[in-house]
Amino acid sequence: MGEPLLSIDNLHVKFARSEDEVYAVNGVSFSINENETLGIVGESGSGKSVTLMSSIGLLKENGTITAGTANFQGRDLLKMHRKQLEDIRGRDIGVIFQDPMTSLNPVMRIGDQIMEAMLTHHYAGRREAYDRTLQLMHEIGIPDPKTRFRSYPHEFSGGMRQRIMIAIALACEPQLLIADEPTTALDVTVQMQILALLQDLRRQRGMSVVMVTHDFGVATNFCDKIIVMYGGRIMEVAETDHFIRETAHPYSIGLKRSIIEIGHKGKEILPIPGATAAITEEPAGCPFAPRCTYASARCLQEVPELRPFGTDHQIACHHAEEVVSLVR
Amino acid sequence: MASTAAAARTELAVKKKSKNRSPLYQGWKRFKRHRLAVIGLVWVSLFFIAGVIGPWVAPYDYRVGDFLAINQGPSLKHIFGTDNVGHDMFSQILYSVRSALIIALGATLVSFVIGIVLGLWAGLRGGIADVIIMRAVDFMMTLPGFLFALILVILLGRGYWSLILAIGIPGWAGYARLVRSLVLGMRNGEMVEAATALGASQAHIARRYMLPNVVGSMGVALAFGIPGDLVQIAGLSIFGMGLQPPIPSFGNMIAQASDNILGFPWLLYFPAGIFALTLLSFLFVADGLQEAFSPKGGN
Amino acid sequence: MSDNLLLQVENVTKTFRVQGKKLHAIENVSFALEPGKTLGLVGESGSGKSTLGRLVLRLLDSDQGRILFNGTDISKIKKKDLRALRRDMQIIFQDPSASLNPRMTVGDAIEDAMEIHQIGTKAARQARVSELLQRVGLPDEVKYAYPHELSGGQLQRVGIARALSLNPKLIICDEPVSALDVSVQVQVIQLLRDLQKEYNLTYIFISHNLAVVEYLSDEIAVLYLGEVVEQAPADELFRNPSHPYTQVLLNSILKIPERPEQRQEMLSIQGEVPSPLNPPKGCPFHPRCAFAMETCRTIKPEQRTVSEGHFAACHLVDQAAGGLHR
Amino acid sequence: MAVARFIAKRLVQIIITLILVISASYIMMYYSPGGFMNSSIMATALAPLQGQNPVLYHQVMDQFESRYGLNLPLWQQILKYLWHEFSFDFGNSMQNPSLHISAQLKQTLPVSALLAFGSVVLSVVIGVPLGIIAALKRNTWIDYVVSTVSLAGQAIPAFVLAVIMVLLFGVVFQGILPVTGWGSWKEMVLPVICLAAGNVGVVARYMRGSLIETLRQDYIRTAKAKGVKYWPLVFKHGVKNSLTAMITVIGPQFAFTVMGTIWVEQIFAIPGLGQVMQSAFTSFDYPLAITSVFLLGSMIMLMNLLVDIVYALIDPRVKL
Repeated sequence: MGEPLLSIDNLHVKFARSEDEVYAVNGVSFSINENETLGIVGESGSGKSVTLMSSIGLLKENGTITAGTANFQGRDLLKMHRKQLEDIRGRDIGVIFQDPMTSLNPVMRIGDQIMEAMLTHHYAGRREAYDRTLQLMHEIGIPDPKTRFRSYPHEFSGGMRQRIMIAIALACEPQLLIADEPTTALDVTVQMQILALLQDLRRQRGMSVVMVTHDFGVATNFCDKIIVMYGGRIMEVAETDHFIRETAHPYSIGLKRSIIEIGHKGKEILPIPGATAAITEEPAGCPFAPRCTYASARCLQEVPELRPFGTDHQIACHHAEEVVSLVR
Repeated sequence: MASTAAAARTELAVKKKSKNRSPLYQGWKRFKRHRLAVIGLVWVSLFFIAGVIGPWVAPYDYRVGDFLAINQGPSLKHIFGTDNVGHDMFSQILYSVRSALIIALGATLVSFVIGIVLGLWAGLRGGIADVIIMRAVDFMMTLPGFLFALILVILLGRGYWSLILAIGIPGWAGYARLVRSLVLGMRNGEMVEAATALGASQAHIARRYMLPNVVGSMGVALAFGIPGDLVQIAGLSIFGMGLQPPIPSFGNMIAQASDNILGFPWLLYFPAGIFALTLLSFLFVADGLQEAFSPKGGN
Repeated sequence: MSDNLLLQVENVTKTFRVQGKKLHAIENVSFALEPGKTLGLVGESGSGKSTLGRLVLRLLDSDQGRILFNGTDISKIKKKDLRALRRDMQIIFQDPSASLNPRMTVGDAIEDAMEIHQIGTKAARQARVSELLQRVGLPDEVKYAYPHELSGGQLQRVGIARALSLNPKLIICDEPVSALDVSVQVQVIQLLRDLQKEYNLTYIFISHNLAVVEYLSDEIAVLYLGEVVEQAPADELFRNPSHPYTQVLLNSILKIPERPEQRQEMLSIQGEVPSPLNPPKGCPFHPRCAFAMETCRTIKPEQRTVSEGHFAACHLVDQAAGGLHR
Repeated sequence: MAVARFIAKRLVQIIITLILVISASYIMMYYSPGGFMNSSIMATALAPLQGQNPVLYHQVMDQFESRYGLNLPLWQQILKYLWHEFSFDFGNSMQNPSLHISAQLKQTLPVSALLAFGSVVLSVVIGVPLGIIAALKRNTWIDYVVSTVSLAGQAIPAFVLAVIMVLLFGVVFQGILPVTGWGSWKEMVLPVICLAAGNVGVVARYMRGSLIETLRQDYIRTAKAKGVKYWPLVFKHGVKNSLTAMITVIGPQFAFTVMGTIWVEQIFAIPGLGQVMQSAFTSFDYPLAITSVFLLGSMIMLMNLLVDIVYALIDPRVKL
């Protein structure tokens, strides 16, 4: 494994609201290696999407990065000027978003929207960019690319529009693809089509993919490595096989137990008590402590740092060992 | 079962019943933040007060002209000066406020009532009623209301009532279209579907579900409507079709001022200034209301 | 089929007029429901599952077919008598904040249901509201709150409390948990199940999430492009899916693997759901079906019995072999 | 071609609307108390003649009534009149029968059209950029100034502004710009500015509102993710989408402006349609009044048709 493609260190992000402030990301550190699929899993409000969006400068207006670095190819993205970031976005890092219905420009032909990235980054001349767009459209499964080049987004279904989003993201052959809940808004059969397409494209191009999702099933089947996030911090990092064999963090365990799956009929499902609430004060101790059945006084004051827990497995919990023995 | 109740309690910190949580109060807080809107509201309230008590407070009777003091500039006796017949401009303006208010509010009310009735009818009933009313709205929208007002003035004459109807009647289309779109938006929404599933009658749904959610937008429309009608009244007078002198009105004063603007400019300053300031205040209030009740800003 | 059926839907069809063209939302659907049981309606977007739910409640009028609720055909009676029947049938929506009046406190919203039917005095209704809030696991102070102050999970409980307030017999749950977080989802599902046991409620549970439907339903109907392609008791359907579309659905669901070697491959079927404006002739699924034959393209398959209470609309369902020859 | 069919449909609608407007006005004026449309005005004017020479009186009256077709049944009158209107044979003014209406309108209509069109163009040319700047610099002092000024522009009606202009350029800065009359482009400047003041505000506020809304959309975030630079993002993605919302405002604004011309022409003493209409209405000259309504109405409706076509060209989702 060479030097990691993107490594984020001690990232803190805050959002200003009319009456209070929300601590969305509270010290997140992880890295993505080349040709790797990383799954970042968590419920809404866990800060999974904010972490990635802030690292490439797509933070909402009321958000501010208060600390941390994001090294990509030896340069810190967080210290970059807007112009430099614009060169990287779309060329070296591609992004796919959640809702295909609203993520395409309604008054611009889809062919032009795919070609725009190539022309902006002078990746190819107009003629060559046109041919490459047709080729890309064919590759992602859009029938009759030549005529459909001139169609507009409202003439396509949700699944097709997500394919167009993928074509846009891959236009300049980026090394890293960030997929922010790419299949959440799609039906299950369409989701499978998109995941299959993403897997083929990734393998052909040796591209790294970061998949942000709340769906454990998608993450554990699609990604090589899993990161579980809660309350703006990383709870657990593990190779997927290790994660499946032995989930160690109380939150991950609780989450896996509370998901209803095929074949669970009649089985008693134990929900995690309470619900995720936005953190509006300076976080102290483990964010999951208020809802954790194994929480001790220490969990409330001292923030558990990520520490190794067996090979290719890290955990941020003071009592991981006891928890695992109890659960086994 | 107990665990879910306990769990729900931890998430929720709900304060006791207090009026400061109702959407109306939230709206008022947002309105107050719009400083210009507050200033506008102050001026508009003054304008209304002047309209009510004006005639009793006015130093001179609007009919009485002081021949000795024709076309004088502002002085202690006549703070806003006098016109070419010796009327005290300050009293004239006070009377005009009343006449303007009576006609503008009357006309807005006429437009509003016709608009609400037809808008609700088209929105709720749908079918042919909707098609006919909407075609009528398009018809009224193609030509400026002022043209219809002109024709109506010829027909009905230039008294208070005829002016109210002349300006009011052509103004219904805007309100009808707004009410219809609001009603249609809600009728297909889940809130009304849920109420229907509860067994609520259409009257109950209209009263308790639709009306409270329409009031905000209607308030904004009214706040924009009134200044519109004020301009129409003045426009008619400039055109020579407004209130017949000697009844004072902003339109007549401004028309008169424009005839001899070169000689006595103050004839213009006060009526035009107050008239414009009033319009501006209404617009600021409307802008503030929009901010308070705008759907984009949430409720 | 025992005769004390709460609900019988027979050959219901519904079409909408869209820009002059006919949209086939529901095509000749039939099913029956015993009191205290749950029927799961599963299907992807555009399958018409929500429309079917609204047809049963007569929030939409069907073109043809009968809907017998406690013996009366509600698709034919006048709107005025329908209102009395509304007390027995209620609905819970996917987005609770859209179904609640933003200008009404939660307490008033629940009380309004009883006010409409003039049930009890003001005081009695207030007491009932507190009782309902406690029953769905919300603290009593919530009755003063406005919808914009509560979380998704809490709003959904308010929606349930409001539906319960009239002691209904049938509740249509239209994707009640799809918009909620995982940990909150389970709490609402358990609440629904406990309430069913306690009040002997009958549910029609509509969702695109097969796992949740399996967990809650006694019987499941799979909808594709407005038609019921397969219907069976819950465990039978998952043990022996007999319609190609049901099989595709089951294979497309990504489960958390028990063991690393069980990680699923990403294999997907071709094509997209055709537009309901011009549904394909014959079997609606034939353009995307791996087993499609010439007859599938021309003749619409009728419901064939696979086993007791298990029907599938597919030419390949061989009654003897008890399901599709793989 | 779809567009041709759309235009044909809309033209038919315009013609129907005009027929309705004119027939309605004709009927209203016919029954209006002022004896507006029957020959009572002429009868009163000639009353003394009736006493002296009844024969001559009846001759003149018959000749007058037949000239204006007043002796036909009402619906026939309307049909005849509509036929003349649409064939642009406007007949003669009642006030001074010798003056041929179409001649009179030939010089005045272009003046009003020029004023109205000029002010709408001016308000778009100034309003759109102002709105964009206010949106991009949201909640800064620039946005504050633009919003307040545009509200003020809306608040001061054209006729008030016109009088102020006359005062300014007539007295204080005398000679720079002519304050009355019509001829070269100089005379056009002040009236157009007065008319445009109100519109600039509306156009700017609409543009600002729809651009702010557009820049919040998901597809702007997609464009940023593509690395699209700031200005192309604002114009190719932001402004292009918000133009559609803004164009819908232009139609009604044009109708509002056309009304403004009537007042402005009077104050600046410009021989436009407004002047003609004013005298026609105040002196109950029905042929002139109805014809001016006819011309004004068709001008506005054609403008609305133009706006709809431009809207359809810009927004592909709109099927004609």
